[in-house]
Amino acid sequence: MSIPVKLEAFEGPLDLLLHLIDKNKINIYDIPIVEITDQYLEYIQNMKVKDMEVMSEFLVMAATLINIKSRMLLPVEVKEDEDEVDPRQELVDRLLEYKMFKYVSDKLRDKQDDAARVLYKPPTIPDEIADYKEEIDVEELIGDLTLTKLQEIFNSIIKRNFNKIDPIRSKFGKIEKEEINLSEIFIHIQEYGIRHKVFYFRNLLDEQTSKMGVIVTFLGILELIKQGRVKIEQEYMFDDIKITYLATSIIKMEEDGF
Amino acid sequence: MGLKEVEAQLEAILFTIGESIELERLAQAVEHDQETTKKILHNMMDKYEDESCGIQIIELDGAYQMCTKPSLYESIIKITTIPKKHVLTEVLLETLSIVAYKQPVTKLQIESIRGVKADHAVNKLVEYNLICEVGRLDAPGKPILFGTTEEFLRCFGLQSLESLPAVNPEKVEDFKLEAEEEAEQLTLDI
Amino acid sequence: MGLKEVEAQLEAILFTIGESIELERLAQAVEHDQETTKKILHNMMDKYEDESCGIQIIELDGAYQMCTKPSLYESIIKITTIPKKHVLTEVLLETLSIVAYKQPVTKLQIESIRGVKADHAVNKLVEYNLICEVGRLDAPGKPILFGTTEEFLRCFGLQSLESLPAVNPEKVEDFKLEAEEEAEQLTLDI
Repeated sequence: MSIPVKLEAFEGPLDLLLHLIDKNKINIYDIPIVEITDQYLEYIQNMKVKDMEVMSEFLVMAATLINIKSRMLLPVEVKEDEDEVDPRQELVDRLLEYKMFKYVSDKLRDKQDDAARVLYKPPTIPDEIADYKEEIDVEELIGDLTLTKLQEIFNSIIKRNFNKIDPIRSKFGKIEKEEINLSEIFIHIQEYGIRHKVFYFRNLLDEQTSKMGVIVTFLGILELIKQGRVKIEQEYMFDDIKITYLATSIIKMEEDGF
Repeated sequence: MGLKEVEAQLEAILFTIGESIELERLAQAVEHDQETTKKILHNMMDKYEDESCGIQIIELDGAYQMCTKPSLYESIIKITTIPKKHVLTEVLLETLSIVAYKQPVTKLQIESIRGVKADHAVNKLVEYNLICEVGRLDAPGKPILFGTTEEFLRCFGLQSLESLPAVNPEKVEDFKLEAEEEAEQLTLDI
Repeated sequence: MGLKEVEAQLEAILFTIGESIELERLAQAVEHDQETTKKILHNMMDKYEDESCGIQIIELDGAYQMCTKPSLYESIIKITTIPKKHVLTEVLLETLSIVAYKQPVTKLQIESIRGVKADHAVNKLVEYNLICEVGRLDAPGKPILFGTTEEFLRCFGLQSLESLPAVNPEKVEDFKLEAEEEAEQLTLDI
């Protein structure tokens, strides 16, 4: 199925879902979950924006849909005194509420257009009156506010701010794309080996800037030892490792090499 | 002081100030009680309905403001340019509707209805002075509660929140009946 | 187009413009010749003479302007000098406490602590003479730094800022621990 509409055009997951329901001409109260879920996922896969924030909002809905789908596929355990709840009910309620707000926001837009036809006049207060500055009785304004109370207010703001921080997720670092290509480094080590025949492990590391680079290089050497393509010597603990390259060809890293 | 003179005073005040003024302040200025002042104002509002009048008085949540009649918009823009109002995107309008009908409401509640983050929309609406902070919810974290402003009423031509367009309950009922009928036939033919 | 409608148009135009406007432009707007327009304007001027009218139209060298009648000057003064009710709302109190304990502080810093725009609150507190500009931050854009005023100190019976009770650093640690404990609780629940 081709996707004629770009996902970016939707305000959010509910908007997209309503669009699908509308397009398939289905009753909102009887959503064919399998079909809608498949279509929904197809939209997400075609999403141009790879913005994590936006993407995650759509993914939450995808998960909800899949959850409903699986619940509907499971055999229903019939309990006599319990009313059978359609797994789709909650979703239907949300969609209806959202639909209602879309409906009233249209009405409000009309109202806004009408109201924009009414014009106002800027104040024309004579200068001598406009300059009049009202004396504000600060003491009266402060009333029975005490310093203790002010401090309590401040403390509660600070406390609120700690509560706002998600102590688990705030410790997560930034997720960055892995820039190190394992098989490339593996081949690079072998090329280096062919060129130099005998070299030290430290020489190899000179070219690696990140911790991950060092680890991967080390793993690469281990793999070459396993395959009998290099011989290593180390005179004493923590001394540099002397590597002798024995092979004359370059092999590719096995898929499950590491 | 005669009634006519009070009318003249109120007219002059509303004209000069240009902005909305609370009934309380108007009453103080004309030295009458609020009840009487309100009656006089509404009497004036009736008079302004005459087709030879180009101006009107509108009520905004207990405050009064003088403005032109909408029917004269075309004549006015012929000789003057009107500053552009903020264009409200779909997102902003949806968020604003939720605040208007659900107020006081927290950002989280808005987000759960729309299914997307509301930070940007809420900040923009606050910046446009269409919504404002009205308090804190007594819940963990004391989240901010938002409500609509007087500017909101003015921008949408509403006298008060009561004049918000009604959400047609019949329509919702119709949906529900329909669904129930279908639910009876519902088998697991997913 | 009826005479009444032209009157309404002229009234709306004069009201919106607020300043004086030449007969020529008025005539163009209402699509009548200058002679007729002038006649209509003078007809309106007569009507406005009624004592229940607070506004009038004056002629200034072939131009027309809407303004209030001089006799109503007193009433206008009264409305502008009626003291408004001032209260420290929750928003203002929170903002004031942040300025008091974090000073000198920029608006942006206040906003990041409270999570919403602070323009209105900061302006109000400046107007109330509780906070004031105390300098500029040496950062891009040189944002204004706010601090509390002498009036603030005086009202709370403080001699100087030093006597402002510092926020107990232990307490801050407590908050942190509390938050972490709650988080652990959460992980257990999962």
